[in-house]
Amino acid sequence: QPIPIGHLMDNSGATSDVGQPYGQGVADALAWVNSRRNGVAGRPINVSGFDYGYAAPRAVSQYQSWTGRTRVVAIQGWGTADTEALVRFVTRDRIPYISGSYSAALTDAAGQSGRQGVEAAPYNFFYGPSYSDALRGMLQWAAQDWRARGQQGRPKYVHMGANHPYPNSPKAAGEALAAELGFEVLPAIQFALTPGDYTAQCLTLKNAGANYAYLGNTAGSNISVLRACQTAGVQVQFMGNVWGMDENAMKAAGTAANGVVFPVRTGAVWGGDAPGMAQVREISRVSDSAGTAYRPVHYISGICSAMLMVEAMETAAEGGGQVTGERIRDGFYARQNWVPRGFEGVCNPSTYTPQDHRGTLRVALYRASVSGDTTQGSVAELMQAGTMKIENIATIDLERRRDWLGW
Amino acid sequence: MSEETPDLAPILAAEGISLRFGGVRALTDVSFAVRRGEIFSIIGPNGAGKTSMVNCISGRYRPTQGQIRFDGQDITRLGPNRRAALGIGRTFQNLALFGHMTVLDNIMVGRHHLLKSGFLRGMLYWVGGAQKEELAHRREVEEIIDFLEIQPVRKAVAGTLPYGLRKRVELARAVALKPKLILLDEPMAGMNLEEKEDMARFITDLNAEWGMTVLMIEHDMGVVMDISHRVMVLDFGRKIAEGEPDAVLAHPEVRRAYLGEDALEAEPVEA
Amino acid sequence: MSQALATPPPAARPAEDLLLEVNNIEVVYSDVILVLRGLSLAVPRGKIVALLGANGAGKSTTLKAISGLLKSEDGEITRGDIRFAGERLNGVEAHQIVRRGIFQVMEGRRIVSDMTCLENLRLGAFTRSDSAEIRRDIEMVYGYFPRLKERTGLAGYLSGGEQQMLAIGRALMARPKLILMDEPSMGLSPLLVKEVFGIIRQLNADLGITILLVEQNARMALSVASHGYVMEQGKVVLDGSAEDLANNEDVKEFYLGGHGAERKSFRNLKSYKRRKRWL
Amino acid sequence: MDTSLLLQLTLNGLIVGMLYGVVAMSFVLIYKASQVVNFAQGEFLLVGAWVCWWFLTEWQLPFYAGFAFTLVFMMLFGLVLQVVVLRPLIGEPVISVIMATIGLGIFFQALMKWIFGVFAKPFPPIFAMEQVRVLGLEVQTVYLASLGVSLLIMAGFGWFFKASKHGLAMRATAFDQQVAQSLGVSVPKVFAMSWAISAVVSAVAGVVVGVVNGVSSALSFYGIKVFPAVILGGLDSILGAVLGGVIVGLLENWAHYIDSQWLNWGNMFQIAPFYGLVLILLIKPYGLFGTKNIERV
Amino acid sequence: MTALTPCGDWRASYRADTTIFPTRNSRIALLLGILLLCCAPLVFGRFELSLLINIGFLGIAALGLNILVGFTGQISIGHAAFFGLGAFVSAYLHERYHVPVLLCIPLAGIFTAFIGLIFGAPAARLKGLYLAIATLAAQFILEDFFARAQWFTGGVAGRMTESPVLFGFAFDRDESYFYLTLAWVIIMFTAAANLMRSRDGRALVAVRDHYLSAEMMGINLAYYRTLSFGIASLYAGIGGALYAHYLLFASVEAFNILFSIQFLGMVIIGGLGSVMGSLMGAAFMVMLPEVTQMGADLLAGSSIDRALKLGASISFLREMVVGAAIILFLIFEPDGLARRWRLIKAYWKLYPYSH
Ligand SMILES: Nc1ncnc2c1ncn2[C@@H]1O[C@H](COP(=O)(O)OP(=O)(O)OP(=O)(O)O)[C@@H](O)[C@H]1O
Ligand SMILES: Nc1ncnc2c1ncn2[C@@H]1O[C@H](COP(=O)(O)OP(=O)(O)OP(=O)(O)O)[C@@H](O)[C@H]1O
Ligand SMILES: [Mg+2]
Ligand SMILES: [Mg+2]
Repeated sequence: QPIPIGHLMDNSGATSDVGQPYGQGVADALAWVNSRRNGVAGRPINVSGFDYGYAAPRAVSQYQSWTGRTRVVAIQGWGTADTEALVRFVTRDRIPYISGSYSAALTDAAGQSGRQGVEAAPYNFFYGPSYSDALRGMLQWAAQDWRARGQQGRPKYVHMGANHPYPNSPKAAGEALAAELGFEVLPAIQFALTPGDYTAQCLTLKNAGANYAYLGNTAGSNISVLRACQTAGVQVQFMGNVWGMDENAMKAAGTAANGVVFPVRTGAVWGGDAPGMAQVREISRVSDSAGTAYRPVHYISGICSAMLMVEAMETAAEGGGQVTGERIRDGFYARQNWVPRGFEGVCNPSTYTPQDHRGTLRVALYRASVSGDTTQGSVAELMQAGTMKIENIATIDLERRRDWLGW
Repeated sequence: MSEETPDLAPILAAEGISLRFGGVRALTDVSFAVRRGEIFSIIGPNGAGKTSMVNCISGRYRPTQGQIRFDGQDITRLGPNRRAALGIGRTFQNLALFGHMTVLDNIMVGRHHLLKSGFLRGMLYWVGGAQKEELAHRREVEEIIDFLEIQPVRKAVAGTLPYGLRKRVELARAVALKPKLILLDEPMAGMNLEEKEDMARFITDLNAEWGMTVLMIEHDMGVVMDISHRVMVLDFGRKIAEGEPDAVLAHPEVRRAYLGEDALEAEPVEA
Repeated sequence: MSQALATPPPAARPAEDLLLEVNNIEVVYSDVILVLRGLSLAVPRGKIVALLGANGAGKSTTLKAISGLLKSEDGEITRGDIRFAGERLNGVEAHQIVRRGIFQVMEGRRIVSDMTCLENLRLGAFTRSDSAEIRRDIEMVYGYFPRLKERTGLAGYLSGGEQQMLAIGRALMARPKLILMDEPSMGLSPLLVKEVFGIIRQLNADLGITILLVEQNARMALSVASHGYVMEQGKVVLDGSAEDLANNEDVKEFYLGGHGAERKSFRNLKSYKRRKRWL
Repeated sequence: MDTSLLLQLTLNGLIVGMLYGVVAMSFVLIYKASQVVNFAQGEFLLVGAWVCWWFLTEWQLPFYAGFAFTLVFMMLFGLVLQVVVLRPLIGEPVISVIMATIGLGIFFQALMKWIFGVFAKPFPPIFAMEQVRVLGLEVQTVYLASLGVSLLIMAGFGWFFKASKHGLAMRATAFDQQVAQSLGVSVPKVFAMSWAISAVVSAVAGVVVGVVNGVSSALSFYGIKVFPAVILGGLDSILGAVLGGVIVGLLENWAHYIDSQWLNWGNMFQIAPFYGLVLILLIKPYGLFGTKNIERV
Repeated sequence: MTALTPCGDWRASYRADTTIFPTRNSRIALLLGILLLCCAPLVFGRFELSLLINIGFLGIAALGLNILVGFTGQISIGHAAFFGLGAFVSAYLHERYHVPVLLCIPLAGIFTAFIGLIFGAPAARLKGLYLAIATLAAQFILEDFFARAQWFTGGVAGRMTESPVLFGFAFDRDESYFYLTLAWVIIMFTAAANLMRSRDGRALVAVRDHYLSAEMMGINLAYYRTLSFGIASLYAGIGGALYAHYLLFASVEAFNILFSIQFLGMVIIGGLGSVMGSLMGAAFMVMLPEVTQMGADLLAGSSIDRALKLGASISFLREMVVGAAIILFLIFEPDGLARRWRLIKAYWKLYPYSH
């Protein structure tokens, strides 16, 4: 009989710009597992998807309906607010929850960090560096960059984003490290998660003379800021969140996106030729039989996090075992430097332990480069033509510092 | 014309009332008094300020100048709802019923200031006495309904009634206030003769049997002459005459401004 | 009202140039409330016809049925038809009916209170586009009712009678072929009542406008009308020439009352006349 | 105090505020014709912007042609809406119609996302000079163009309601549909006209915003912004709508200034207009220019 | 005259004439209905129960809004904020002062009512749509406050809440929570029905129908306008508290303008000025997305889905259906479900003579 799995997506809410490709990646991967790998241990996965529109309360009530009705054994989740709200529930119900939120608070599996407001989250997993760690990586790069450019004085750092759990998640960690690295930390600047006119924010940004700005929102609203700041003539090095920049966003922002630095979680992007890309392309055909679609980075990350869950389930089912939440969780601990089978070169190696759910501390930084008009032509064509490029500029391996756990 | 001499102490006294709206002088220095127990009529050409006067008394307008005393108390600055509680009820020239309520509820609203239970007791209803009170007042309201002969439409929604009946419901609502003074703004408008006769009868009964003092605005001279004890005439916001109906209607100024020279319907009749 | 004088069948009437014919209509409100039960009447071209009846008899409903305004009150003509100059009006939209030349002065004045008098008058002429003529007609209305010219504020602040004048004036602005007047004298001072009836007569005589007049002031109405109908409970129970009606005993008793010395005083009524007749 | 920033923010507020004013005007138009508060105003913007975007990028039309087509399309759009949704509701209580506009809003929001996706899409460049310098602030040329357009629209509306016969008919319809009918006014036609004009005007605003920020479903937020604007000005005043829009623009930017200089609370930008709205209503219950209800019995 | 009371229905006393349910049959039907509902947990699964619970607390809040909009004629577009306030107050009282949850619920209602009065007092001066937009402002201002007041609401991250416990028995399952909600629904709806047939309820309606004449009938306008805000908030608060302790999580995100609009939708769809209509409206609004979701689930993966390449867009389709359903409903049933219900009843009563 099928194994019930829940899948929370944001296809229509504030973060649907990136939620859609990610969710598509997850859904395609799971469908592909059913059709190509005959499910998990011969049992098909029964995915019950739900678009919760990025509203945490709707996610919670959907969760309750899943546990009550469908009795799911694991959940593919999405946003920070909802994931954090559900931590207690999934812990109580022993349901592994693989989120699209990389909030560092979710990594403290055993609750040993002792930080206020951080609870043990033994059933929460995600694929990739946490928001805080990614920002730490970027700040380290920024400090080098400042020196490399031969600038004088202390660089000024500013955190930008909505007042929302997701952009807020790495705020304190980032500002603390920035201060530690010798940045002058300016008061944060708020802008909503939705696109809009952020000229006022850019004017303040310009006026404050910031040098490095972190964009904590998702791509849709970041674009607005980039464009407004371009008009206002702001000279700032923008650093995007993992969800803050991608190929679609580059096309939408045009030259305003030129130079933005952002972390990428996978070893390869669409069009790359890593060994695992063949399977990725195969998965992509699930929802695009023509094989012409361009898949942004989030799609591939979605595949990786779905595959981690699938392999953990397979581990749970090994030897005729029951596929229960608890056993799936243990499946996550079964491997070191874990790359899902057949996705070599795509999914970065991850390691989870019962104390520490920081799967990886490696932050690969890319820079967006846009050299011309992006309004005509598709993303694929623009990437092909080289009008848009993303280039790796640095790969930073962070220390696994205990005091950074859960923060 | 009336043998039954009304109590002479005025129940309502207006002194030097002036009312202005921007440039429009609706009332200029009008003084008059209504004696307890009489039927007092205000007549005058359209736009003379009759309704404005009634509005001043019931609190809709606040006079720019002057003082209004009711039952010996100065009410010039009192809110309209307080005046209702003191015992001033009224009807309106352009009907102002609660259109979506039943006739019964409309009339029960008239009892508002006599009922005591607030929303909490209302919500509890059975405990706290709201029910008892409702039923007691319902009994009295039914008397009014009987008196005005609107039993058949008790449960009808007020907004769908024909004009004449609505006027009657409005009267019932005003009566339900148990007012000492009832202000009627053109109660006969839109009625045919026999309906007017009935309405006149209601008014005289209210006055004589229910003991209400009546202040009435009316354009039907027959009615005014027959049933009112005294009449005041307004023209362009000023009082031009006051007194017994016969005398007032004979006043040349009144004939000129209001009745027209060949005042047909104003002919006096033998009592 | 006694049923003794039943309506003669429409066919029996002398052939006349009928501008408006209402044939045996039945009107229902909200799908359930039957108000007109087979009402017929006819208005000859160029004449004034009075329609009398007690409260709730269905006079206003009749007018609204003719002018098409019934629909907006959830009313419906379920049987019979209405013809204007030979054309069927059933189902025609109210605004189209106005364009064909029927204008209703609605009960309760219904002026647009957040506009000035002038704007109200101009609205009356909405279906016309001869601006010079319109301007002349505005002056004509001001001539009839000089008070309206003085009142420059919003019409909603006018006194009841002034609003009534405005409502009548607005009808004049439309220059219709047929005016349906619903109680034009309501709330007017005796002097003005006379004046309004003078105007009605004048409109009819000078401009040839046909008028269907609903009026409680039966004496006045019959004095200007050439023909009258009396309704009761949604039916015509009596009709005839204005003089005939004026001399009819029932009509006298219920609508006209006595004259001069014959008139009974309102004070001396010792019993209520009407007994739940509207049931 | 940082006066140059304050000046720049003020200017920015003025410019954005004019745009709010345009949307507010199209909102007031519908209100004046039917007393309906149009909750789908933001979606009108959205539809207009997407359609224009479609003409420009998919059909590769030059801007002026594409823009003209958009306006024509929006007019038809307004008419169709009127026939399909509003006409059957004639005679129903206003609140039902308001609810229907909410339904419309939900519907078009989703439809646009479905057709055009959730991602913001940029307009191709339109003006040779994309921005000009005004008093030390770089201003998008479109904004300046829209300023001129909105002044024109405002004057047009002002004349329309005061002097034209159809303007009077609209006001009469809003006052009482039955009365309007009795005067020969075709209520459906009045509604059709007001919805069509309103759709066209909001499309202008939609295109302007789209050119500046790119088109995305978030544009419909202008539909909410418009509430403080129209209420500040008074629901039934065209001039008030524009002024209200400008006030909202200024309030936003000044609030942002205060916030960025001293408070650092964040979000003042969005919330300040609503505080302003409440304050003004406490002092003037009919907004700055709204007409009082007539309270006569 | 046509007051549609069945014939043979003679009321011997005024008391009998003022009952909420006018005929014996309707009273029996009501009792039966409640009894049936009491059996619901035996028949229904958790999912169906959770829908019923949702209908319950949303219905209570919608009734409050109906008292404000339908009875007093004051449009409010900020009801969700008060609903949220109730949720947070209840959660806060329990967590901070360890008040038993069962007590927190009415306390939250009272506190919310109090805040409602404070908001309502200046609102008494405003008329019609000006008031509506002022409540819209209240919605945004309260939302902003919720997002800021970390100590009270948990800020943007939201706040966990606890299940009610009575003598060691926890209402933490749908079955038990269902009874709790049902009890509150009965209490609150009875109270509203009582209110409407007594003095202050009539005064509220009078204010709606004709506030000028109401004032001259002795009704204190400001008092009743404010009061109706208070009562509406009371209902919202209790509904919100029930919501919070059912979902076990309350976050500012839920209480947004869209939710407020949904409440308005419930009231209008149920029938303005109808007590039972509020419950029907809530049921409609709860069921609508479920039904469309079911439709979407059926579609998903089907040939239609593949042919149209719906995929992720199904959720947009679902929202479009919601929007369209509201519009269609207004067009074809403008007076709300309550009226349709009455008509159906009347039809059966008069059957087979339906005219
Ligand atoms: N909108 C409506 N819905 C239901 N019933 C109505 C409606 N309008 C009128 N009625 C009913 O129709 C009947 C006739 O009303 P109508 O207004 O035509 O009478 P009328 O002869 O004009 O009376 P009046 O002299 O009082 O104006 C009345 O019994 C009234 O209750
Ligand atoms: N609120 C107001 N604002 C401006 N003018 C007003 C207001 N109320 C009344 N008026 C004016 O005051 C004058 C007197 O009006 P009022 O209603 O008192 O007349 P009336 O004597 O009742 O006339 P009618 O017999 O026609 O009802 C009118 O000219 C009217 O236009
Ligand atoms: Mg008057
Ligand atoms: Mg009538």
